Amino acid sequence: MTQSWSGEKLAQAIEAFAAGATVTSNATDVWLEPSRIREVCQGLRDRPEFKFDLLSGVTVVDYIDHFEMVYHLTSLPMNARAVIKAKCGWGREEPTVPSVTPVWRGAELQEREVWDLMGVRFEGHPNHKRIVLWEGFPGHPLRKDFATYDQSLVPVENAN
Amino acid sequence: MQGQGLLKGLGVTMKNFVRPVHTVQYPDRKVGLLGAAKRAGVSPFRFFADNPREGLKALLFIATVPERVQQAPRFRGNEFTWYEDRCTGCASCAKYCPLGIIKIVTHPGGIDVQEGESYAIDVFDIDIGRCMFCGLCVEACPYDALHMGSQFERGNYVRNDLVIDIEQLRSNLKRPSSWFRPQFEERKFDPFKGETVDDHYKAGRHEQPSPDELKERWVDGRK
Amino acid sequence: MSETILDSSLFRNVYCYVAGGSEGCVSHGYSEGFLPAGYEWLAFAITAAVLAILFIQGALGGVLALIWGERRILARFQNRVGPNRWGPFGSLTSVADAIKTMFKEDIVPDQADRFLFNLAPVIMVVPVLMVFAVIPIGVGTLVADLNIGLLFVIAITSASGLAIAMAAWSSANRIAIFSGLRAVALLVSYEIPMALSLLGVLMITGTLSMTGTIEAQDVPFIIVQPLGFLVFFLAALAEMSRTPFDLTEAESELAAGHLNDYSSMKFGVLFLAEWAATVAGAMIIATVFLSGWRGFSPIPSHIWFVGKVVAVIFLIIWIRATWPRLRIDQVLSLAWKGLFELTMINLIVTAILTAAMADREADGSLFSAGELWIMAAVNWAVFFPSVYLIGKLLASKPYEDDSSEPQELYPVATEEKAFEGAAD
Amino acid sequence: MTLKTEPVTINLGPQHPSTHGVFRFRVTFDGEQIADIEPIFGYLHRGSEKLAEERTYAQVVTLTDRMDYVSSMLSNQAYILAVEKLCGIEPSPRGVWLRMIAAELQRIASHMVAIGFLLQDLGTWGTPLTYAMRERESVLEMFEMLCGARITNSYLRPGGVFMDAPVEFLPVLDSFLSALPHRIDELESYLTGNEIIFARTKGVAVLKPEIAINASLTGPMIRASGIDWDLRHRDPYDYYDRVSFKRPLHRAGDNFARYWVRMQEMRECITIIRQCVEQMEPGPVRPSHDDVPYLLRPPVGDAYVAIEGSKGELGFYLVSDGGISPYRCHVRAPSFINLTLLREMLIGTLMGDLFVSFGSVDLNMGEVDR
Repeated sequence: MTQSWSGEKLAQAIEAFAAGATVTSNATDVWLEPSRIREVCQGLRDRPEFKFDLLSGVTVVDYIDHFEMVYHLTSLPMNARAVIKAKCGWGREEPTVPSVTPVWRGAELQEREVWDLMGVRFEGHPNHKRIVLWEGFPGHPLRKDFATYDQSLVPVENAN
Repeated sequence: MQGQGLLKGLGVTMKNFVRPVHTVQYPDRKVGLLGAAKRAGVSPFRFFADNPREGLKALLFIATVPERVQQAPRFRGNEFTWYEDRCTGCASCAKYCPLGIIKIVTHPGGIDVQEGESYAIDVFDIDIGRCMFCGLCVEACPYDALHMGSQFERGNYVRNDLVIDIEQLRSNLKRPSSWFRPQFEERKFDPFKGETVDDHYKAGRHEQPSPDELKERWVDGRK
Repeated sequence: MSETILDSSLFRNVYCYVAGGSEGCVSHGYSEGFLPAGYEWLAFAITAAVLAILFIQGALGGVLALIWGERRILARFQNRVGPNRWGPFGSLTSVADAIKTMFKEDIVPDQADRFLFNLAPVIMVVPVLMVFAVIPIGVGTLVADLNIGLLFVIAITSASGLAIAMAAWSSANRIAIFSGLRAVALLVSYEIPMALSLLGVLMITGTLSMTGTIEAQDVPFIIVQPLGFLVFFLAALAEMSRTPFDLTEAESELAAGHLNDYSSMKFGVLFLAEWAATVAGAMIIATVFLSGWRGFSPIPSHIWFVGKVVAVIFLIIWIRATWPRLRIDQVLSLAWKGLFELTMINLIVTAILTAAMADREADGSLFSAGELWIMAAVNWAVFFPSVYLIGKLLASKPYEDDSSEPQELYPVATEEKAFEGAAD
Repeated sequence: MTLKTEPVTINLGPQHPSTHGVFRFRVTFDGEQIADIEPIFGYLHRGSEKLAEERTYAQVVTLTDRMDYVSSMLSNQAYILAVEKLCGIEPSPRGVWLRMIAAELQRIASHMVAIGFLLQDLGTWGTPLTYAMRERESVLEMFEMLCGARITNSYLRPGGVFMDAPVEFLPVLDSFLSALPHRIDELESYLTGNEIIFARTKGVAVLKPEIAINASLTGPMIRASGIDWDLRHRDPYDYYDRVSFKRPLHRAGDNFARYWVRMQEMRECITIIRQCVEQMEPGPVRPSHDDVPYLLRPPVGDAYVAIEGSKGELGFYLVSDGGISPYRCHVRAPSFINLTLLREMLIGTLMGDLFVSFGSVDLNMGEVDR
């Protein structure tokens, strides 16, 4: 049975190697400082007490006034799961977080999807392009404030 | 030895070559004289004598007999079966439809046979063209008034013809599917045997409320 | 001219019916014809036209039948019914398809080289139809008994590579160009084992003529020359671009390859040429290795021939229904590293055998059935070890550890263990 | 003399016979060799995640059918488990057994599709495909008996399944389960020993386990690379801890290994279904409507549940704001994430390997684009 890290314990363990990286935590989740995500993730992947080698998923939730990045991590050697989160984009400005693609290759497509549908920019992503929609699509459709776009804006020639 | 696997493969395909055909020809199948006579239930000579034209075609293996696949009674199909007497116009189906393709317009003052007063229904449109036959409307119906149908042949040239209106719902052949209707399954009702259920009493209720419950719901609850 | 041509009874019958009074016909027992003497050239032209039309129509009919039969048989291999709507057992389906194809819009891509684009189907279909001229489909039933029949066949079929390359290049389609390049590589590679595998037959028969080859087969050469048959069959599959060598129009890779941009009857002609090539290939195999029209007597020779051709075609369809396609590098290495060696072994063994048994410098007589059986025994003795050896050389190595034992390379938690991070 | 060559860039797709849906490769070929490749997709993007935000929890089940349309039971299962975790619903035991049976049947059907189309990409003119489809057909017929639909099932409900299996279901299931091993044997004797298939698939598009796990690949993809990671075994959901089964592993990590692993997994599905049927007891298949109403209002919070889908770890991440519809519904689609390493797998291989490797990933465009 896969065990889940409790948020507090994980926060303590993260503080041990990256002081000040965690913002808050509860029984299940840890909230990180958005700018330090990659550093923490590197540690989570490499340090022997975590060994989170499988990034199950990257996603983002739009809470109107901010965005919340959610990373689901799995450790095969420890058979453990953990959830780390990060709040970013307060006030709906261009939300930006560091990309974890250098840590886990598996984040590549998922981060592109997040950028495409939610408009969260990932710094250091090797191929930061839209993935399911075409370049030039107006807006990011999974955001809560996305209104149906003007159909006349659809380019005849797919620019991709 | 190299090549063994290749030869084995040839053997497997040859085994399938002599196996009976697995596909079913729909809606009809080409048969010869023997097949046509067997389907008609007479001897080949009789068949030929009765109907020389068909017999000639059958000799050339171009006579056709209808054919279709055995369908499950739960098959969620077209042409919804709707019992107007039982419908109270509550529009649960419209609310539960994930696509919002059911349109109901009612006015107060109808009479429901089971539970007293209800709404009279003016419009009941189901846009079959967008329906995905998930059956949630049937599952939501509290009075078992709406049932899935059992047919699937509803090709049309005009998209608007795909909207089933109240007249069609009234006049449709009532061959309800047993999807979410356990009372049909208990009776071993199979809509594909040609049987219809025209009377809503015969259709039964899968969660029949007791008289006490009815009293509580409709009399005590309104005080 | 007329002396050799009149050996063909088919030709003779038509020709002498038109110009009976000519000397060649008189010697064959014909007395009088329509045309007066001196008009032999006209009679020849009429006869040629009649025969050409007859054979082309026959070939086309055979192709339509093949397309229908292939679809039916392939369907049966796949547990389906196949085309069955139009005509008895769907036998008119190909006719309906042909009519439909004719009425399609003829599209030429904007950037295509129009001349070559239109020429390619012609180049494709003409050589294939010409092959039918030299194949005896019954006793004396052939258009021309060329004394270089086999050579003619091999020479003329190479043109299809040119046609495919032409079609691919002229349609200005990058996917089609892949097809063209593959076709050229494939055909050039497989010409060699194909021609060399016939050399063994040639040594035994001592003639290139098709009728001569048939007459020499007291024992069918599939028994005498197993290696030659295997190589020729595989090479013929490649030449016809049939599975497992159908790289030129590999459906899952190139969509339809060089046919991508063709429509209407140009597509129809290309398609027809391919299927006609299959018929022609099967006919050549039946003639050279299955003793052509020979059989025992109450059944007419034509039936024997058609039966053998159908058997070969069935084998081809069976293989198509069963085997996957090889990759281009594997196809080429099979030609150069496998089939070429096999033909060489076959050639050497056959050469030694013929030299040992040959006594025909004097009279030019053929090998007797007994001698052929001896050859067959030796050849089969060579067949199995050589095929095994070549198969061993070409086969991909099996996995060292093919077992399903959970023998992990990657560390994964094996037992339940509480770790300090667990929620309380 | 040296010949001057230059790379050619070709768009394979979106209209191509073997792109498994609507998919486009932009490939740069150097001769027959693939020099560069870029997958382009999104042609089937329907915004399922956005649609889910406007539907009630019960209605979203119909959307999950359409994500991975060749294994919709598994999508249903993942979603329903997420809803159950979010709402804290205790499912009815018989319902759980039934949905395990349905899920394993769906896994057989999905693997059949994967194998059939992989062999179709190898150029077999549809023969293994029709054999595989024939077996899948039996599964679909059973689904029709169970829930009235063949592909878009919507069979599962929070707390179990919508209705008990009909009485004639179990005999049909039993005869199917006793016939299937012979059919799989037949397919295997046809395909697994075939020299051409071996030559075509062996050593092509090899994935090293470390790279595969770093790229978040899951399911048969990593089991073919020798990583013994099956969520049914490692993190049992439903009642998978009460059944025992083997996890087929192959260490090669190439196309053949992926084919082989799927082939063997189907046999394990049979043993799982047999154990489910044995352990199933009569009873209600879903909690009463008082416990689980149609209109669910989960408490505020989020839940992530992952199951072992036919293609890998299939996860649903649901966020609830206390309302009647999910505030956010994210799908961790295995087909989509398994595409990550496509470029690494394919560069340097030949054109013939392109679609074979692509087929061995076994993806479904409905799930990739969602």
